[in-house]
Amino acid sequence: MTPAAGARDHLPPAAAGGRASSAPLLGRDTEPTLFELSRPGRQAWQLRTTGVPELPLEELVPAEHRRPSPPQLAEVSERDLVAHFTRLSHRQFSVDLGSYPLGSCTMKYNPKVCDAVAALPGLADVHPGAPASCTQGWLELLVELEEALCQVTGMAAATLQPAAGAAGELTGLLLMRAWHESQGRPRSKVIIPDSAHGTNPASVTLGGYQTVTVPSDERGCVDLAALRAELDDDVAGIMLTNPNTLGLFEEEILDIAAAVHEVGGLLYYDGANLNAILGVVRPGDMGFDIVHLNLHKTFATPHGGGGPGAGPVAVAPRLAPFLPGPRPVRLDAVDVDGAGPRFGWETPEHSIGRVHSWHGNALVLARALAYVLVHGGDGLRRVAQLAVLNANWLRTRLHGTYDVPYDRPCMHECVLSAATLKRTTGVRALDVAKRLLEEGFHAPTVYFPLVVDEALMVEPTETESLQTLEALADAFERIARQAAAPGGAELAAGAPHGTPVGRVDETRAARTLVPTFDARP
Amino acid sequence: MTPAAGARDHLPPAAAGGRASSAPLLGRDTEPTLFELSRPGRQAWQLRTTGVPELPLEELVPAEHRRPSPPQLAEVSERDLVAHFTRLSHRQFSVDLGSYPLGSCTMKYNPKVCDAVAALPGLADVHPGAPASCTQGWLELLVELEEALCQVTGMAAATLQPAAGAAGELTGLLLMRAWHESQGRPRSKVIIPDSAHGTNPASVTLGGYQTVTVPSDERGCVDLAALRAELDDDVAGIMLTNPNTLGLFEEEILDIAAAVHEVGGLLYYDGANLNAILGVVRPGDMGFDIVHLNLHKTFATPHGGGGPGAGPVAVAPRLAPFLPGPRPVRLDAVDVDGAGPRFGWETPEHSIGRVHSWHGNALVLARALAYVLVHGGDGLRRVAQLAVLNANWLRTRLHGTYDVPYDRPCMHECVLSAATLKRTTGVRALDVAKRLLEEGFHAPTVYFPLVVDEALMVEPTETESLQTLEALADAFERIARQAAAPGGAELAAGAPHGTPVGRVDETRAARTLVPTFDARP
Amino acid sequence: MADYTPHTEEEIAAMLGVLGLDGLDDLFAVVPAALRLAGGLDLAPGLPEPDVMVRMGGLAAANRACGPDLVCFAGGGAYDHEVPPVTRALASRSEFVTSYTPYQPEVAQGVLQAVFEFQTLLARLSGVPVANASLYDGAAAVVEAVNLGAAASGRQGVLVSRGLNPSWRDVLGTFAAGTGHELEDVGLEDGVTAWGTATQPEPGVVVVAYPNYLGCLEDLGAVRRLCDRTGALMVVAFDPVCAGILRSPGEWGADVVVGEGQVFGMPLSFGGPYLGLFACGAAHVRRLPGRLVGETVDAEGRRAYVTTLRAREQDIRREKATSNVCTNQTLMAVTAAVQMGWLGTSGMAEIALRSARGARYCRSALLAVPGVEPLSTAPVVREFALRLPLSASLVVERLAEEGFLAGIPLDGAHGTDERGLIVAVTERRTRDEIDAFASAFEKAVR
Amino acid sequence: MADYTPHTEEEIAAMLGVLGLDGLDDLFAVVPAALRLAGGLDLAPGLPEPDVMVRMGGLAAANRACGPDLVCFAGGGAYDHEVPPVTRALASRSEFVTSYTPYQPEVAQGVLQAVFEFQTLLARLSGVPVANASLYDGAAAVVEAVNLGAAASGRQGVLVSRGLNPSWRDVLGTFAAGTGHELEDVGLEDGVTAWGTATQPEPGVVVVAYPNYLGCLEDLGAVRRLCDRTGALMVVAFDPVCAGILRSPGEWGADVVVGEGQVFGMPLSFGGPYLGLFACGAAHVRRLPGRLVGETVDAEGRRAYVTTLRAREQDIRREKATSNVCTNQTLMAVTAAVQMGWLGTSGMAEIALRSARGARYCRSALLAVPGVEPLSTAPVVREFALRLPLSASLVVERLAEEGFLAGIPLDGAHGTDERGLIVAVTERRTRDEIDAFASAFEKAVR
Ligand SMILES: Cc1ncc(COP(=O)(O)O)c(C=O)c1O
Ligand SMILES: Cc1ncc(COP(=O)(O)O)c(C=O)c1O
Repeated sequence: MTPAAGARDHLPPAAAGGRASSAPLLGRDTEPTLFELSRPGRQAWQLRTTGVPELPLEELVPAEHRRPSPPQLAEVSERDLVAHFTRLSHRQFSVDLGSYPLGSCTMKYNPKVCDAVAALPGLADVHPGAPASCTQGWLELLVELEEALCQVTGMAAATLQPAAGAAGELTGLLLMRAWHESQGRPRSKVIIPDSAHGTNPASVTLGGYQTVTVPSDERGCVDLAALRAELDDDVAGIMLTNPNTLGLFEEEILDIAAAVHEVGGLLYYDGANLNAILGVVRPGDMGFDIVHLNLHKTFATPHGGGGPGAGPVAVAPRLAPFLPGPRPVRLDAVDVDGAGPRFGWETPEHSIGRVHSWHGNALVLARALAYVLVHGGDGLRRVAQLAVLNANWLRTRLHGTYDVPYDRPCMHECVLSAATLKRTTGVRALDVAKRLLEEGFHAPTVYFPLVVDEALMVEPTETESLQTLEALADAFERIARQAAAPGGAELAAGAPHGTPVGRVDETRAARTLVPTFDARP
Repeated sequence: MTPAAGARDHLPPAAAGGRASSAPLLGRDTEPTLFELSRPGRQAWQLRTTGVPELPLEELVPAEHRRPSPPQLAEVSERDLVAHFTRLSHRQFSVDLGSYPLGSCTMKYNPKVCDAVAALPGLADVHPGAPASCTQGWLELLVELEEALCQVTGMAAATLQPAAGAAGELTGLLLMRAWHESQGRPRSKVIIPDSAHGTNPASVTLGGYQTVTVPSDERGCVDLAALRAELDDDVAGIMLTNPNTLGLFEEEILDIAAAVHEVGGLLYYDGANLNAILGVVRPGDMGFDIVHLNLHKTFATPHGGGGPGAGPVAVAPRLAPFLPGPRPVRLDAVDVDGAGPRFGWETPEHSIGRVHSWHGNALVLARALAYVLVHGGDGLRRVAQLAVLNANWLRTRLHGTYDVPYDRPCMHECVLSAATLKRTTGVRALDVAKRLLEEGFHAPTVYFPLVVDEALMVEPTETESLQTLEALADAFERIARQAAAPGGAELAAGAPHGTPVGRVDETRAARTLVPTFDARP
Repeated sequence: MADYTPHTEEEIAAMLGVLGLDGLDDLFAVVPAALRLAGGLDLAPGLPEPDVMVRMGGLAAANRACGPDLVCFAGGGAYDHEVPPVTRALASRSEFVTSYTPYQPEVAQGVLQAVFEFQTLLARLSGVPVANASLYDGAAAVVEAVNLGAAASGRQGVLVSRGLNPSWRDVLGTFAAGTGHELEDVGLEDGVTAWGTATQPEPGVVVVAYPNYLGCLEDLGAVRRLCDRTGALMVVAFDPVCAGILRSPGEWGADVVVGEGQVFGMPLSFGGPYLGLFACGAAHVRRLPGRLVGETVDAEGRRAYVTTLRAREQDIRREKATSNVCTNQTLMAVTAAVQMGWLGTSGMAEIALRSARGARYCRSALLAVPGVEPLSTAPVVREFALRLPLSASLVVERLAEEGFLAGIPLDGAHGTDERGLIVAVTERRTRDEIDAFASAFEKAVR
Repeated sequence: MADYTPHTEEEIAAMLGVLGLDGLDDLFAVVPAALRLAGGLDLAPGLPEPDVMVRMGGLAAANRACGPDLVCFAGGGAYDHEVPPVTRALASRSEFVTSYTPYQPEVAQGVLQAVFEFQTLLARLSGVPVANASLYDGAAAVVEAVNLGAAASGRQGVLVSRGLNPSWRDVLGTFAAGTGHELEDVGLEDGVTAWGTATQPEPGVVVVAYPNYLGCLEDLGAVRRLCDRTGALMVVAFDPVCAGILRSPGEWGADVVVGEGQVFGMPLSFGGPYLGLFACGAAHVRRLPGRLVGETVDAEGRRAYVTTLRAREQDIRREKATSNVCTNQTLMAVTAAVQMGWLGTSGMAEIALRSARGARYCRSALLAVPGVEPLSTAPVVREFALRLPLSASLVVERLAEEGFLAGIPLDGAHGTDERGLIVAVTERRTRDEIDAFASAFEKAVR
């Protein structure tokens, strides 16, 4: 029963049953799994009375297809089910509990009104395969969102199908491929900066391209000369974020765009950092041809512990005919009195095909539209302004306590480094992160971007107040101070204390893989 | 800012602002108040755009009635509001987190389906003053619930207006008074056993009666001889629970009823313990004339941290004309084809008047009806059976470790005593309660009923599993064992550790009263 | 049959074995055999949850809920104010919903702190320094205020303005049968209380509503002087929304302030659960009914909250308690704390102001309808009274068919007959809605 | 304009002061002036939340949601199974909803343990020992399965049964443009795949659905033999509900099992967010796409969970990662864990059995309609295919007017023309609904 010899497992033997409580509010006890709570014969489900004739299974499924016995899942009461998952929720940090300055992830407040929108039965209970006559509201919603996203990005048309940023990237690369093929040749290389997010090179591979990495210059931006050196007519395009993953605006973006376009390449915009520039500057105006957006970042749709997201892809006019289909579209008014459906589906002429089972993560898209409608153009611009203000305030405040590798005005996030701290005290970026957990904040992103040693990537977002920033900065400073004090390294290495579990042994997890309850040794 | 000199207040100075986090998941840090999070000028509210002409305040309210400046509440962002109350929720035990064996309170699982019922817009958004033609569904619901409650209690008619048990008690006493007045004389005394809940004597006073207390006999039941000694024609009635607050069934109930009725008194049934006998035996059949029910106990409507409840009062036929009005009633079919309203309001002939602003805690009533419909008669009976089974199992298991003052089969709860434990170890019932909190269980009710020294009143309810009972019993036993070990008394006196705050200084709260944030010294 | 018990048949058998019993019925051996229900309860068999949802959904569908299909102009103690998704989300956190009264403060700081904040917010709004943790509803709060006032003054006489919500007045009368308070109704003139008509020379308590049931603003200065003169306690049933722009009862000199808190985040709910508001001067804190949360410290000196002055409560003093309230409406107090936090200083003023604007606009529009007359000329805020050319109930029925809940008909107690109607306008009513209402009104009174 | 920023004007001024800036625009001094949007975005001005609710409510009202007014007989990859209030309540806990990917396991045990439980449940259901933490949807899971299979077999050839959901097949084709996989569709005969017609001699992967898009049960034994013969990996797109009564893909010998998990507690949601299910044999764990949660211990030896084998992921191996998936559908995996916990062993079998009964009853009733013919004689579970006497789309439109969502029209790919329809029946459909549907159907095909 214990995960391994020597390991101390706090569960008393009775945990295999319906133990009510693993010390809720205490946070220092283990929660049994559903499987340990299970007792044969217990039941939570209740199903509708249908009156349908109750044929036996044997008459319904031929013997060779029948399962010998029902799948053994877990058998718990509704009461224990509720207690179990409620207790699990108490072992989970979230935006709703406190500041979550996870760089590159834009963990802003997720407005509750968007939850209410997503719960509307008129949206939530619609079958995706229903005829368009039954889904006019949804079609209008999608068209309206597409138009808003095109406006925000400065593009001509968009697909809402991709379910997350990485899906958007791959979709964008396939659009790139389709475009070049239509021009006669697919080309073979895609350029990405060394600071890029890991999904970019992974998507490049899946798009059938080779990744060519260009270095950042000493200011943290794309080294234009190095880029030019890589450009030739085998380059399909370049993938960039702007601001980049160092939180810095690529000031030479127009030169970059010109250079890439000159060799016939396309510019792909990774929209993960769009929050920084909403309503201030648009990817389309910078020269990008393809843009994905992370609605779960910029448009505040909740992350759900790792998803769902939504990664629409917007494109310049020349790429629109290649977009995935079917797409929701406004229909030309068929009859003058407005009767008949006003929205329908259309597959673009040279569509690369579907990239989702249905129409994308629709309820996420509905939330995003609600967010756009609440803000309007001005509100979105203010989002960017205050996100950037917050990041710069924090950078200025922490400058001196931590290294600031690229010490100039940043956009929505700033990348710090614990390199000096590590050299002088032995306390690493990871330790700083764990100490922050003890302080009641979520940790920033660590060890990314790869180009910064001991990186701590802090993105406060616009929904955090000055007082929160002050408390966060205080915590950062306290951590550095205590690291330097006697015993500081041990203190940090032992962190976090007080969290539901202490520092987790990641190496062991990978070495002795236990991917399911049944795989426990 | 600190509550008092010498007190250690963990809030750093920045807490006065929008500090994001008081160490969520850690549970050992203080959460600032809304007022400390407040910053002038912050705003969470958003209101509908109406287009109504925007007259200035001065034109709307005469000067002498105008507030000189808006009421100073708190000014927080929606984000901080959410984080604040979410963190507060993490500082709160609940049924959904674990076992809550609080005697006399019936903290059973509150089915989520009832939440869904209460959220139906067709129930939640109905104005209580709308004409009956607009509220036929509600009227039918109330009538159906009333009928079910009459069936469960064995009574003839009921009022659903009382908002809680105590309100039901007072309503019942006023019915008693009205009845006796209709018989010529109100009488002056009401008898209650010494084990009764405090609301009973308090209600008696408010009903304009004097309380006469009768003692329990050595078996924990009403001392019939002592009762008879008190009975005369000035006794308006008796208030009883059965099972009583010791969890014991008053076996002589028929004799008690006969004796009280003989002097012209009425029998009032305090329904707080009805969970024990659902579908097994009915107050009406025992001879009771007036019965209140605690729907927030027996019928699983959630307690909400102390309310809302619902305390309907059901009565024997002769008392029906006195019930509060207006009452929801079935209308005699006006026209044969079923058109027109089928339900309406009616005020009983000798009604004592309203006891609620409207019709009672309607959404609580709706939840209760849903609970009744799910269970049906058989399901309710099973509830009682298993509640009693659980309590007896626990009593049997803990017998020996704790005193069981009345050691015979109990009903839905059992009253233990820490008297011996206290004598031998110095550890009191209160300490046992606090130690249980450390173990991750809610404490039982302590020091009630008053007739038991160092009482620990344990009501597991039927929704707890055998495994939960085992874990709870283990904890009880561990606590007793550790109390007896060296240092046991100190350990217990220091409990609870690990909870959001340690043992709370109740004396100080009463001595230096700080009833609002503004009253802080 | 369905239930939520976890017991398997084997477990039941094992547990019975431990008890030495043969079957579940044996658990009830102590119950006289004659009493035991042989045939079980005469209730329909249990239904699975989805069937129950269908049934309850059917009942819900048989109502006409306020919303776009029945635009709400009704008040009378229940108002259609904004309930934002954020309030719903926070107030429905299951830790708040499924906990009991905070008997163990160490694991109940969530509810306790929320209630402490509620008390503070209510004290600030009402203008008196102490507020309790809630009572059942507005009516219950008035009853308790009168009980407190009578105890404090040592007198049984109570002057009650006819401007008090008539349902609350009814409840007051019901409970006076037990307490023996002598209630004297003081009538209205042109919409406000004619205190001069009162006959009790030495009342113990004076109860007035602000604004009153007709929406009119009473002269609280006069009430204060009356109380000063007679030694009575001044009880003000205030409207907590209008309080956003009105002088607070505390400033007017109220001893006890009561009201209905439904307006702070609770849906109309067919009348409940609502929230009885109760606040008073520091002098009366030991007579305060119901629960009170106070700040204190824990064993380590950290700030903590706990229910306090428990000596007042019935579980301590039993028949001598200041009230019999035990279970109250805590979840509603938490809801109100969230909602007041959402509104904040500016929002509280804003909903009052917007409601007043809407009421002014609507009143003018309705008074332009031929045959409709004002019931008083006294200033109003968000509710106002009209005299119609025909039965108010009939007009309400007619307008319901047109998609409007037109208001609450008055009974005869307020200087009108069955043609009196009170109409409420909240910040949620749009100009278009009011315009449409006015034109439907015009047709309905023809 | 509305937003959720807390900044007061004074705070903004103070913060700008710290930065030595004059205004918010100065924050963007690095942006070339020519690029800066002068006029702002051309979007409608922001609306307060309640206005937005009205607008979104209007859009919602312009849809026809499944429910009593549009009884759902449509499937095709999205099914109307029971979603109980308890699943909704737990899956909407804000700790699950508003957290990020569990990068800091010490404060993410809630999500991690729930996903670990999900992985276990899915492994038990699918019959193979490893499952990942979710993919986007059924289509994405098939794509990843083919990627894994091609990598494992070292071959690009893929045989795809025509019984695979055509949308998923379309997505597979889209992504094959990048990966270069050679997809060969293998047609159906009497509703099941005619593997004998395949032409690729050495496919790397074989993809089959169980039951397939027409609802028919494929002979997975034959597929296993085909794979054994050719060395291809066997990918089964299973239906996780039907799996409650069908032999698991793992028992049939599948190497990779994929599917759509929407059926476990997710509303129809107009197609998303849904849940891509992915499970496989232990041999393939280091090629597993997406995240995987594993059990481990913390520094004190207590049981703990963490995302593991991260070396596969794109944030470590970048272009060499086994997939590009980062954000997945974790909340849906948590939802599915709750729902599978609610169903448990008996419930999982029960919904499959009840669906199969409903489908059998409905199929008989529809086949009794003159002109309606079965599309195949192969055994089915909860979905079945018909050939109608007229266009299926037309029939669907007609029946929508009668209050039924009749099914999903087939395109030409499944051995039918535009007159093919697939009809799904879940455990939620009552006999009365089916009877009413059948009689409406009879009229609609006339
Ligand atoms: C810079 C960047 N690009 C791309 C992505 C991938 O987006 P997603 O996780 O939605 O697939 C992320 C998200 O982590 C990111 O931060
Ligand atoms: C035995 C008994 N009677 C009466 C009551 C009073 O009920 P309520 O709290 O609903 O007013 C209670 C509740 O605590 C009780 O336990």
